[in-house]
Amino acid sequence: MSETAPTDPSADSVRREVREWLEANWDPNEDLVAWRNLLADSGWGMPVWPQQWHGRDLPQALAPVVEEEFARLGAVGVAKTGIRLLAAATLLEHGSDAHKARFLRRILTGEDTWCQLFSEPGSGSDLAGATTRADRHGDHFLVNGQKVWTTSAHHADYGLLLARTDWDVPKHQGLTYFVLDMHQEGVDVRPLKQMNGHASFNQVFFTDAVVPAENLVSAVGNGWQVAITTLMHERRGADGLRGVQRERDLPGRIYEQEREEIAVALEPYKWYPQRAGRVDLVLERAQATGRNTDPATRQEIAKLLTMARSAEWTARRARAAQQQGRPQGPEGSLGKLASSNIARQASHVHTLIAGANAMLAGEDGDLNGLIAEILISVPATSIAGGTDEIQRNIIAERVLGLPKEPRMDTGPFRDVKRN
Amino acid sequence: MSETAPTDPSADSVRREVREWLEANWDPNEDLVAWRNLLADSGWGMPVWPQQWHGRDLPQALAPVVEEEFARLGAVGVAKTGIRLLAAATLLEHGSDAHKARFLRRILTGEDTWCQLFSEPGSGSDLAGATTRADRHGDHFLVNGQKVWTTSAHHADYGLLLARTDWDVPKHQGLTYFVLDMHQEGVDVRPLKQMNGHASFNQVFFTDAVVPAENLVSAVGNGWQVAITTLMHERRGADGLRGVQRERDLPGRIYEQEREEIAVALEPYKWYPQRAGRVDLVLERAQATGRNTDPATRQEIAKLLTMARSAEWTARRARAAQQQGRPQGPEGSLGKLASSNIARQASHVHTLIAGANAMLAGEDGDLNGLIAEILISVPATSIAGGTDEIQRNIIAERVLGLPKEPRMDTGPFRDVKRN
Amino acid sequence: MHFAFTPEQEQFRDAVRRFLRDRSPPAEVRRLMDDERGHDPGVWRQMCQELGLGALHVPEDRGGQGFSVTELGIAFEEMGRALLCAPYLSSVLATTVVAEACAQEEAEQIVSRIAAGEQLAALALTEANGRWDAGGVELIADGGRLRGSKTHVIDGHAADLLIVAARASGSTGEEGLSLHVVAADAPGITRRCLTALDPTRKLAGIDFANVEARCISSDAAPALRRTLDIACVAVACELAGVAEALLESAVDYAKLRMQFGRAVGSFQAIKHKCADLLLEVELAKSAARYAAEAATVSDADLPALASLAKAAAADAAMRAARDCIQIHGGIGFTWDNDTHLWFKRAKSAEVLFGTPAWHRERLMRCSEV
Amino acid sequence: MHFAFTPEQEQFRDAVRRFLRDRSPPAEVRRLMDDERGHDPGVWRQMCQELGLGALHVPEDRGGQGFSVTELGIAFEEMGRALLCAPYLSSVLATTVVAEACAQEEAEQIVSRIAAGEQLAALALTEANGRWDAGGVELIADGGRLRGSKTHVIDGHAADLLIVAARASGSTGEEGLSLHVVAADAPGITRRCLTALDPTRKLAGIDFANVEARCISSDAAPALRRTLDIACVAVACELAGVAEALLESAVDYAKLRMQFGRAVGSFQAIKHKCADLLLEVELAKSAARYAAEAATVSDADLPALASLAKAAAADAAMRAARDCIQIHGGIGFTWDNDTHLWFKRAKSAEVLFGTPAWHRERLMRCSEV
Repeated sequence: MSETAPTDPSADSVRREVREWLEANWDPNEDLVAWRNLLADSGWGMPVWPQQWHGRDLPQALAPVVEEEFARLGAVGVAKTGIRLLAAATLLEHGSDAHKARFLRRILTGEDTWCQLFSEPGSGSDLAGATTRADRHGDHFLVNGQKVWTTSAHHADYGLLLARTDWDVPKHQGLTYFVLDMHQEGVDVRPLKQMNGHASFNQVFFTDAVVPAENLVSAVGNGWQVAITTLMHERRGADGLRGVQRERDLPGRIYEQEREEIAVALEPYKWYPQRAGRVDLVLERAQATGRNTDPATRQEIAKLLTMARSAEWTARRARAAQQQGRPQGPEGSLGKLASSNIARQASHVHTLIAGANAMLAGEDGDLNGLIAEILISVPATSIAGGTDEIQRNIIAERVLGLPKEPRMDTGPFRDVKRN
Repeated sequence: MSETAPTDPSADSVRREVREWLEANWDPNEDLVAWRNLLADSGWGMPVWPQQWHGRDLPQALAPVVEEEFARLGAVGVAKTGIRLLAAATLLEHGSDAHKARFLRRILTGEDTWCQLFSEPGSGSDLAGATTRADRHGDHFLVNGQKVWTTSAHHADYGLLLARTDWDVPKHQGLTYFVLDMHQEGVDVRPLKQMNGHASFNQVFFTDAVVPAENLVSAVGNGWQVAITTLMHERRGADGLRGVQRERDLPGRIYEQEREEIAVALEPYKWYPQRAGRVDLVLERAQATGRNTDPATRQEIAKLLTMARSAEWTARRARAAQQQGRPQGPEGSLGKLASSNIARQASHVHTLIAGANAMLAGEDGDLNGLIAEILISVPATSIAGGTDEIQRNIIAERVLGLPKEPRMDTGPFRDVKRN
Repeated sequence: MHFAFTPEQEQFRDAVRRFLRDRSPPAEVRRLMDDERGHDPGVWRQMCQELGLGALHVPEDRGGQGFSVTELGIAFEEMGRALLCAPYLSSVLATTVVAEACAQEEAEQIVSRIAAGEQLAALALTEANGRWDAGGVELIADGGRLRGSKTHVIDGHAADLLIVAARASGSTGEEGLSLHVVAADAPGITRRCLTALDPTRKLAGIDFANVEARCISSDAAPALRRTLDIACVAVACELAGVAEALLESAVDYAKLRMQFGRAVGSFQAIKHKCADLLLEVELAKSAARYAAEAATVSDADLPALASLAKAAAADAAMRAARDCIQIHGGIGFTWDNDTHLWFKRAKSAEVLFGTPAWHRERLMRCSEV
Repeated sequence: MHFAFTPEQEQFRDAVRRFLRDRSPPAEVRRLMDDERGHDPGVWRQMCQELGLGALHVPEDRGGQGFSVTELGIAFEEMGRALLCAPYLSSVLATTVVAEACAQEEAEQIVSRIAAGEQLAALALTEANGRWDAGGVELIADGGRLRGSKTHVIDGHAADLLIVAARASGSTGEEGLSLHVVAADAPGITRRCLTALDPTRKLAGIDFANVEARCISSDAAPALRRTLDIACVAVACELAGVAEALLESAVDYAKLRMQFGRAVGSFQAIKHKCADLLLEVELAKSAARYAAEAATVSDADLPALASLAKAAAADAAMRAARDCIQIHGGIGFTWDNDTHLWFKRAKSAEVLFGTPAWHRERLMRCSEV
């Protein structure tokens, strides 16, 4: 499959236009924020966004043309790390003009950092079961409760908050979506340490945290619909963790600033490759340890490679189908389920290869503790971002069309059993 | 653990008594039915049964003493094959005196054969969802519907029938239990062929089959409680398939008649050892084919042996606990689930060992087709007698105490969704 | 590598699927599995002459249709779905080995008759040792005469022409291997139909008692290797189709079957089993299709990819077969329910050309691990 | 073979369980896993002096308590349940090998001090090659002096006494193996605490630079074999206890945790996972207990049974650990939740004394297959 965008006339003219603009304006010694303000003004930073809001109304199909031209010159784009673009996409769709005017530009320039305040200790698989409450007091809401698994909450300026405003209607109908200012006394962010020793997430406690009524997104009681927009963009991988790292360390002030921004954003994710099982290391580890001569280990490695390669091909089949114009379906859940299986099998194989050394960690462990980090990180793969059980429900119901289970949580939320 | 019964004074006196009686009465050249009538009269055939009904009111703990004395002389006991003793136990508990007088003796003598008419095409896992109907017409009921998985229906004299008499109450309350005469026009028995080519079961079709009201067991609407008695005795292994085969072919008319009876009863079960996976054959097959030198196959064999031996030890632990006076719980479900896993793994191992020959069956197949029969019989293990899924529910709810699922079938049966 | 089929390939799939829906419904499968010949000659001729399936992937100058292994894979997926009873796999084996081993003219001559449906041919490779690699050949070719026995010969009972792998007396391994063509009714040949676990694919045992045969290759190892790779890809595609058909059947049943007042497919035990199965089936399809593409573009990794695909598809098909019976419950174990037909195909094809474990070891070996 | 414990054995279990409930609650485990020594000396002395756990299974005439491996197994099940941080496994290794290898009087002398809690001893066996069998020993004993390095020495950092497996220069396999006793602070010994994946069980690396040591056996292979068998049985029992504790934790949580208006334990996905896990845990317990009984009655099959039990229990414990985290969801992956403590014990013990795959191969070899 070709990786290049169509070469129809409009593509050519767009390519010419962006190229000219970049040649006239791009300067690697510019200040990052200043450059991005230029992008926001010109619309070239988010060309598919509306002209009114820092975009150029280009069709999605032409976005790659613009990206290619940026890449050709090594020009830095708008800030995409963290959940900035999730916030932006949600506000674009559901926010008021005031929200857009106030928040979008500083998202693109990277001046503001955002976090997502959805998950709670009591609602993990069941996001709509949130019990953090927002109670109206005149021109503002007071927020009380607790969120969890919040990446980057410790340096976020704003949070996308899903809170309950009505307890007497079914659970999906009593939620409201807010933009919450993280810099206030009623917000207490505490790091959450995981079993592998990292603390990539936070718990966020609210004690009479204040949200002005104008920060309400969409309408009271409409929070679940808004949250779904955020989640859909998240599922599409718009969380800005891919494709941000440049191939080499280019010289120039703007690159330095970009590298710093990326480093901060990626810090919580540094163990994610280990969580996925590091299939890439398996063959070389087997050879280095001599375990490649053990027939039982060879079988397990072959099973792993079969799963991993087949999953990769399946993802490419899905992408190719999408490029042929078929809509993306819940195949993401298939990939997610596959990645759990792969991570688990990879951990098993790394254990077989390490043998006795699987007992060691840190500097004493194989590959300076990297192997141990795999062994104690893999369990997260089948939980984070929706458990395997939830993925199986999604696959069974939405792909295979199997009937849903009877629901026990359709009455007023007040009466729904919860922890 | 000792296999002998207690040697308290009552045991000694019982032992003396039965020994004297057997020495006076046992004759291997007697006619089978005549001898069993003698047993029924004396009460020695079913010593724990009530004195009034062919028994001697002995406590269960003393039954082994009597069995030992019978075994010592090689004396033949009452008829236990098929589901005779399930029928008897059910009638003893729930039947009227008239039922007992009419049916029990001919069960013990073996003159009557019985079958169990519970399962239906539409109610497999869900026995209480039976839709075979019995409608009262004066002094009799007319039965219409279909049963399935009925072993020995083609030569049964009577059937234990679970049929629906009330459609307007919840499903467990609308069932009634009957003794049905199988020799009538309204009963049509057809063999049911399985995927392995055997036809061990039958389908039974009822078209206005007649059951006189006096054949109703317990009360109208009380059928589920009666059926549970039958099922509990079945789960305890009272279906008379174990321990009936004598070690060698003893001479004497009565043994000949017994052998014939057993052969008829066991005919439908001849593929059951294959269904369980024939773990006993694995090591010798691996050696004979040379597959014992293949490390990957060795791993799979070792896994199989580990499962099979551990399951055996678990069963013995349960028996030992029972002998210490702890009641039998739902450990049977654990054993059943284990046997599914074992059978599946055994089939896998037999495939690896057979290699290309796993493609052959009948006379061309390995061990004259026995291996092929394993491969195409094993899938029944995880279904017959309650699917693995049902066993897991039982284990989770009754052993682990996990909460039940919400039920969708508690209203009037008429309104319950069904096929 | 292509990860999507072209519109032409999709049309080809539709055409094959329509044809098989008409000509190979389960009732017809049941009829033919009891038929000694094992196929319907009229349907086979139609497949060859109308759909051009006879030697689909063989180059035109060697008597074939000149399509690629990608199209062959599509055909096999559909045949697995429909459980076609026809001498298709045997024709692929025969035409592939002939096209690979013979000189162009001879290949064209032999292949074109098979492709036209005029002649049935079978490759006689495997022997009592049960090995599927060329090195397992023990039958001796000596002065143009064959002595030895073959077994598990697919459609060997019905073939008009036998292509026989043999070796020079005293040779071992991949040395000294030769291929011979002989009429199936030639003097000295004794054939017997074997009882197959999967009655939809007939197998024969064939004895050669000093049989005069024409040698078409005296260095047969490369052709046999390539043929077995293509055969593994074909069977992987077939098994992916088998797995998919079983999954669909299980899902359909789970939607309809009510127990405890609910469709059984609403219980997570069934629902999640189906979801896991879909994943495994999709992975197996991807592996099989990728291997087919690899054969099409002559990827040097074909041996590894063929083994990977064969192992993955065999495991997926067996799991699908087991789960499909389980989800059907008792009815799924009956003769009248169709599940066992696919189960037996899956079980038999699991070991055909080597067990999954054997192919996994081969994958590692080919990957130079 | 006994398949039920005697009332005395049940009482013993209750006593150990009560003790551990008091002295080894999770908070204490967390305290000790951060402690460099890794155990509480007072608790250890109590275990030795009040419960007599120090050398439970060693015959009285060799300084032990004279109980059987069955009682040892009970103790290890309970220690696995409570995740005790104490030099217990190391003491079992040391006392077993000494009791097996030394003459009666010497054994009594060494064992009785360990049993009294007066001295900590560690068996230094494994080396950089990671092998757990006696044949893997490479450290050289030459004229009463030891040269080489040991690693993965359990409690080697805290031991007062080291029992070192060595071999005569030039020997291989099970020939030329010897055992030596040396004070842990003897000249030429360098010890370092290794960072263990499972911080509840401390490991050390120990270098021997021409260390003078007393030889207690010059034909050590049989004693080492027996010791490793007992060690495998002990760890199998421990892992059965680990698995059981994890299962109980998962089930408790599944009953309490509400999602979608229901206890998550009412969903079949969770319910059936627990049921499958119970089965695996019960099978592992049976295997571990049977192996312990086999050691008690000196069954000749002990090596096979020990390997079977070790493999079964390791697999069950890892599955329980994985499932317990999964059933807890995100919270199960946090540091504050206790599940990871048991997870790390399970993962580490999985490879201790050999991986499950290695033990399965050993089971086959011992069964003369």
